[in-house]
Amino acid sequence: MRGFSFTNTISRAWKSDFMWSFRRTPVAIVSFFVAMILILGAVFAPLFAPYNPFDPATLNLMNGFSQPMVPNQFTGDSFWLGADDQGRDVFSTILYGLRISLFVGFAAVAFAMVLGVTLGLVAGYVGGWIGALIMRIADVQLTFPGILVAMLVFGIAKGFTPIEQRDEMAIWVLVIAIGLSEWVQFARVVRGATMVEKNKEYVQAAHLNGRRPISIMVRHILPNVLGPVLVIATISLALAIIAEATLSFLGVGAPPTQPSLGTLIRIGQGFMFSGEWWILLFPAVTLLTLALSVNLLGDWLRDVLNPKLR
Amino acid sequence: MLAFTIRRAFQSLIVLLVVGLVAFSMFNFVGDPVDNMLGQERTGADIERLRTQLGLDQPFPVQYYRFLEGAVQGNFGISYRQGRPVSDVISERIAATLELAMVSAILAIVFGVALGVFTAIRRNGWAANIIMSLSLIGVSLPTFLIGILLIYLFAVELGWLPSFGRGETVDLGWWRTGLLTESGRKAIILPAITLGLYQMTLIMRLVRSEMLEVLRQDYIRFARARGLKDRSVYFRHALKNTLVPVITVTGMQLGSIIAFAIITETVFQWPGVGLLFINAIRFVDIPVMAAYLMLISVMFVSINLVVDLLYFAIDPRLRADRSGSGK
Amino acid sequence: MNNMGEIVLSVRDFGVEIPTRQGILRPVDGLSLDIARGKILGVVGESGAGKSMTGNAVIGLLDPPAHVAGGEIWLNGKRIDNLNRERMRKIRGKEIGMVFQDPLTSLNPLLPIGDQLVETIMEHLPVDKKQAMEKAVAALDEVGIPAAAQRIGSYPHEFSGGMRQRVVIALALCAEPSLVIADEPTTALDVSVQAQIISLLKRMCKERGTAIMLITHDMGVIAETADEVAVMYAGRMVELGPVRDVLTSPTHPYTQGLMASTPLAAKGNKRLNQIEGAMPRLDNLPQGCAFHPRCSIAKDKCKINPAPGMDLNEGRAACWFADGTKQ
Amino acid sequence: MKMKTMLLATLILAGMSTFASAQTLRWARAGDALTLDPHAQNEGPTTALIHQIMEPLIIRDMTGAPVPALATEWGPSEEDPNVWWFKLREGVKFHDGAEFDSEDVVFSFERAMTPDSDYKELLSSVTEVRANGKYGFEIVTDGPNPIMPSNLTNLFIMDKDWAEANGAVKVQDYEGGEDTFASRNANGTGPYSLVSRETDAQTVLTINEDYWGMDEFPMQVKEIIYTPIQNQATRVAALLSGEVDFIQDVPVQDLARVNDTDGLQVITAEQNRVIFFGMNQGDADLTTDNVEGANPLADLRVRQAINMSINREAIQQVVMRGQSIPAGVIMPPFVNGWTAELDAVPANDIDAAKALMSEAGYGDGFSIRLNCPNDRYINDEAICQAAVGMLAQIGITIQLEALPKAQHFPLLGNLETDFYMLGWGVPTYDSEYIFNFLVHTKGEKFGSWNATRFSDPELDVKIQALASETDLEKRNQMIAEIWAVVQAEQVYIPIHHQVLNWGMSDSVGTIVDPEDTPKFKYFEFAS
Repeated sequence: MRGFSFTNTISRAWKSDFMWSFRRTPVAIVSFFVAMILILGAVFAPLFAPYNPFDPATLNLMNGFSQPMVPNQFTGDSFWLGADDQGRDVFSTILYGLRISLFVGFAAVAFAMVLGVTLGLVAGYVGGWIGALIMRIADVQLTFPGILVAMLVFGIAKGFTPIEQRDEMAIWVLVIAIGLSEWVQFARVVRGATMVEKNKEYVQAAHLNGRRPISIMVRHILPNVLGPVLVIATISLALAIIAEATLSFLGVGAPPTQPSLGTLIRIGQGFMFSGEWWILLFPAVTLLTLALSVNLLGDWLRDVLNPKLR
Repeated sequence: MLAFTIRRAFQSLIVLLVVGLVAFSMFNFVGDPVDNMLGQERTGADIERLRTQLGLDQPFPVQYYRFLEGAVQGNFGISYRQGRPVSDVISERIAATLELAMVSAILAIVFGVALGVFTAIRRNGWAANIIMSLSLIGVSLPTFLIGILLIYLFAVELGWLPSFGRGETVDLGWWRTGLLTESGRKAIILPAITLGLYQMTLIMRLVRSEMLEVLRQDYIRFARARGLKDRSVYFRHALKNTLVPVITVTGMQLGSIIAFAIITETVFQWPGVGLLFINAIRFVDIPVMAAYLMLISVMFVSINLVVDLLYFAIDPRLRADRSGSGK
Repeated sequence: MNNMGEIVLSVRDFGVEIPTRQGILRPVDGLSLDIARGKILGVVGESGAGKSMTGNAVIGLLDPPAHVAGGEIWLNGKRIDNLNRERMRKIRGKEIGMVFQDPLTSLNPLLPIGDQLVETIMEHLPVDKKQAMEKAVAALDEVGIPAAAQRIGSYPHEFSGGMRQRVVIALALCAEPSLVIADEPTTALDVSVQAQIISLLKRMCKERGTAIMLITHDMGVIAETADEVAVMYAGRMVELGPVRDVLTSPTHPYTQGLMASTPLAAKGNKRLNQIEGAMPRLDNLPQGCAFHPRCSIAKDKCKINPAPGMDLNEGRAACWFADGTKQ
Repeated sequence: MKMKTMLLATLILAGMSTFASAQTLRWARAGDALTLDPHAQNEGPTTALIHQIMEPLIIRDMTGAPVPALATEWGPSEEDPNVWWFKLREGVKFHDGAEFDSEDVVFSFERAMTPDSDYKELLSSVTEVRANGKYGFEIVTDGPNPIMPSNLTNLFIMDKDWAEANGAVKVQDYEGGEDTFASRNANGTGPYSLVSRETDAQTVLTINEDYWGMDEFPMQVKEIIYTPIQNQATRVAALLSGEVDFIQDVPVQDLARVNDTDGLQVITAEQNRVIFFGMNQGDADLTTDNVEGANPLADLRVRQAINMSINREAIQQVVMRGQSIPAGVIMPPFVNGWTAELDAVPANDIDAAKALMSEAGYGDGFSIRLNCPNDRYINDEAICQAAVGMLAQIGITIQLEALPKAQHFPLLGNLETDFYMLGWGVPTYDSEYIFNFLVHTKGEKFGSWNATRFSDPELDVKIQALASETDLEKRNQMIAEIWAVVQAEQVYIPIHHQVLNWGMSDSVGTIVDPEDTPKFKYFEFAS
């Protein structure tokens, strides 16, 4: 019985407009599968990666700059996508680097989403001077470019973290810094939608029934803003991944012993003229593919859900 | 409108103070300037003496107060690295950054709006689809990488454009411009593309979605029903209505352009304030960092103000409300 | 000219199709009607009956993916449903004017009304800017805008709803078209203003001999204004005839139901009836006559065979049993 | 492909022809001079630029040998062992036409001895400087100072009247709030004079036609356009595209590309700088390790194990692409006291290292933080990363913290690191300089860069005695003894001597200066 209703749900979902549009849009399908392959590759990196680039004891410096598919002249080791300057397998490093990039991306978006949705709900539902204050802060935040916010957060966090924890800190600081520069989008959309929904009869009715504001917001208003929030989240994810790479270029990103895709590109760009193209090319293509597929998915979502985004 | 402007200006002031405080507190953590200022042969006593001299031994609020005190009088102190007044150093560099930012902004706006309109009008055409997809590549690669790829292609491989610097500049007295010489114009192309590409993509996508929204409006149908030419419908009626939200975002993007100039200037060795800032971080040149951040904040805040005022210019409905309750 | 007046608009067996994932929908199907010079044809029906779609089709402004599928449209003896974009555009505004439902959204909020009039006049008439301006003032004057010359530079938001609709009418008529399509021109207006607008339309029409297709769901408006009336149901015309005939003795069961449910002043003492059920969705049309599930006189035949087409010269209604003439 | 090469070749030819006719040298390196005040900063790029404009009494030529500049002869006084005498060059003029004499020298030395000067340590033994007639000059020290001339090769001479007229008597300091004229303007006796300067952007120098050495040196470069380009890739691109003629700091990975490019060449030479790791071996416990209550680095066996685990050849071959010389001692080969035995590269022996670790009781290893600069030395961060892998093989887990130099060096000064990278150059070409800063117990005057907490009072006495030992043979003996202790105690882990790479157009003829200071008056152009 349960199983039946479950498959029923699935089949209903499959037949919904959403899925119909998905099946009709090759770009969406391809993007989705590419993104999934990359995400799964990152999640199960230890299973797929032939080496663990984060374990320094397994590295042999003499493998450095091995060409793709060509056995190293000293060690005889061979790497699919070559080895980087430290003798790390580029393929494994990309998988592990994807992990960090995706983690930072997802965590930053989650942080921005929680912060933005909460503040947006409060600003829209409660309104008054609290709402005004929140939106003023949002304005200020919008005027200040994310990259500078990130640098500021990074600088400050460095001062407050004990020296032993700085490596772990770097990742979390990236998350917070990028999250802080993205929350405003969420807050604005949610606030707008909340102000519309708030005055609808069913919300008023729930209010009269003595439901607590929090429960009204969560049960009635939140579901109505999920569409736009999903779209923003997707686009923010791509932005966050790129932001992480840019911050790594400025030297405030992931540590080189545990490189993210951005760090790999930063390292790789030093070898552009010297002929070791694989150190730059493969991570860059991976980043491009990831960001592009996420962006294309976001585009498609925007078309389907058609929220009026500003 | 006056009251509105005053209120905004007051809010801006508070923003500036907060930004200043946050920025200043950051400097305590970017390193110690003293080591850079003294050479390899310095002694412990030298370090102490210089710290006292710079006031670095004072608690942080005192340092901040002293900075603000000077800033109000237009004195941002002396650059530790260059030994010259920060105001001189910055005013020498600001022209380069503003010129770069302006050229990129113009590129971004002109191409962004044009392509946005095009892709909105030819919504399902193949050219529009290709442009939309290509534009995503622009936002899917980090700026620094685009810059380096451009250098590789156009400077090293093709040798068409210079890879660094501003070329020859002409001093107009208060403004040192590179736009008046051929080498200067050539030199600005690659950095401006690098810097403007991302913003162009954003503007283009925004214009497109706003335009599609506007094209659904009754007054556009009515304009068509009156038999107006497409050109007039799109550019006279639709585009103008698209501009209000576009101006908001573009205004904010202008701020980002100046901030992202940090990266572009680093890649292209563009002698602007962004490069100055990166060097200041590297050398822990606190007065320069503080002044830069204050300057950027002032710029953002003024851009915001200008954007608000632009609304008044574009939208007659707001003008009508000016005597009323306002916002 | 003959006594019936020359025919301005003639539609024959006309249809519109929309391809969707559920298949092809036909929001307008098998439509035929004529409007003579100086006459007003009312088109009535519930929302979704295909009234507005018909109006849009005639003026050539169907929103993709909707498109004309079969039939012919003739305007002043010229066939216009197969014209290319550019030639159709030249007809819009010049030969066919259109008035939309909501005057609040029909006017471009960012342009003064004078500009909007002038651009329309200059588009269609061989005049210079000065003459166009004079014509614009005259047009405004004609539709009853007080102090037209002074208000020509005003923005739409500076007018009340009724005044704006007058402006819209002025815009629709300023190039002196021979046909005006008025799509719910009074629906969005206050009741007190509705009558003024209707009489304005009527007067303009009489003075210039303009034919009007008046699309509305309001029987009262039809009764007051129209010479003839076409009743639409689920994309098909079910009854067509002189207003008095249709109102007093409707022949189609749907029209009968419609009349019974309308509080016409003339029949004020009658109790209002309702038609059971609702109009079917276009993607779910019943087999046979689309009205049969709600029809009180439906027979088995109606469930199998579509309703008969209307012969403009003979019958008034598309029903197997109307007047008992077509058993 | 062929097209490309042709295009490139044409381009470079075009670039060459323009530059040959104008005899302009477009010069780029990573960093800009910090100031033009000759005594404010004793730092590589700063002295390199000032060397073109101003001159010291004695200069090192491009091979590193001291040769006469503004002094023509010098020597220790025969009457008083505490005095050095100098005979100044006659008929020399500053760029503004003023005449050079002993007054300027006295002024410059006194200026360089003020507290704000960055050269005062080099003159710390000086008690008096005095003129001896118009072209004679004497330095009085607090004891015999045998190596005094070596300290003077970067000590530039300013014009006294110019300084007084322009408020530049005081060395630039950061207090006052006023701009100092001397930090942006320069009036020297050197081969080139300043035309224009924009910090971090562009500095233009032109030939000084009245230079005293016009006939003595090639003087083929007529104009110098100096542009700092920080970004490695951009700098190399500028050379490859023919926009500059001469760059310092060629990234090691790009040497081959530059060398293979038609019209370009790379020349290399050993640099006067050695790269090494320091370890906190003095404290009882460390804060950045995971060993409670003990300091693993205090155990000589652990330090030796670390020394053995570093594969210097691999670093040389892969990280440095052959552009380094593996080192066994923290002393460049130019330095007095260097021997091949001291500099013998320690064997890379993981098994022996593991055995030593077990012996010391760290068979299971330990973890510790390694502090590294990431913008100071050639591939500094990559070297540290490589070391992380190598140390992992003997069980030492490294948390690598790579920071910009502005954050890295304070860690050393404040003793906030237990394991760190440092590089050291020896401008005096004498071991004493190394001992003073790196081996002597850290204190006010000595050992300021010794963050190892290594302290040997006996050795300290010996180090301080070097300064006044005039018997060179005995002094060299003492130096050898000190080195023996430093090596036996494994105070430092030497990595390699840096190699300098200059990339330039084929037509430029020069050798590499071991201090990375090009002196353009020596440069020649092939026709």
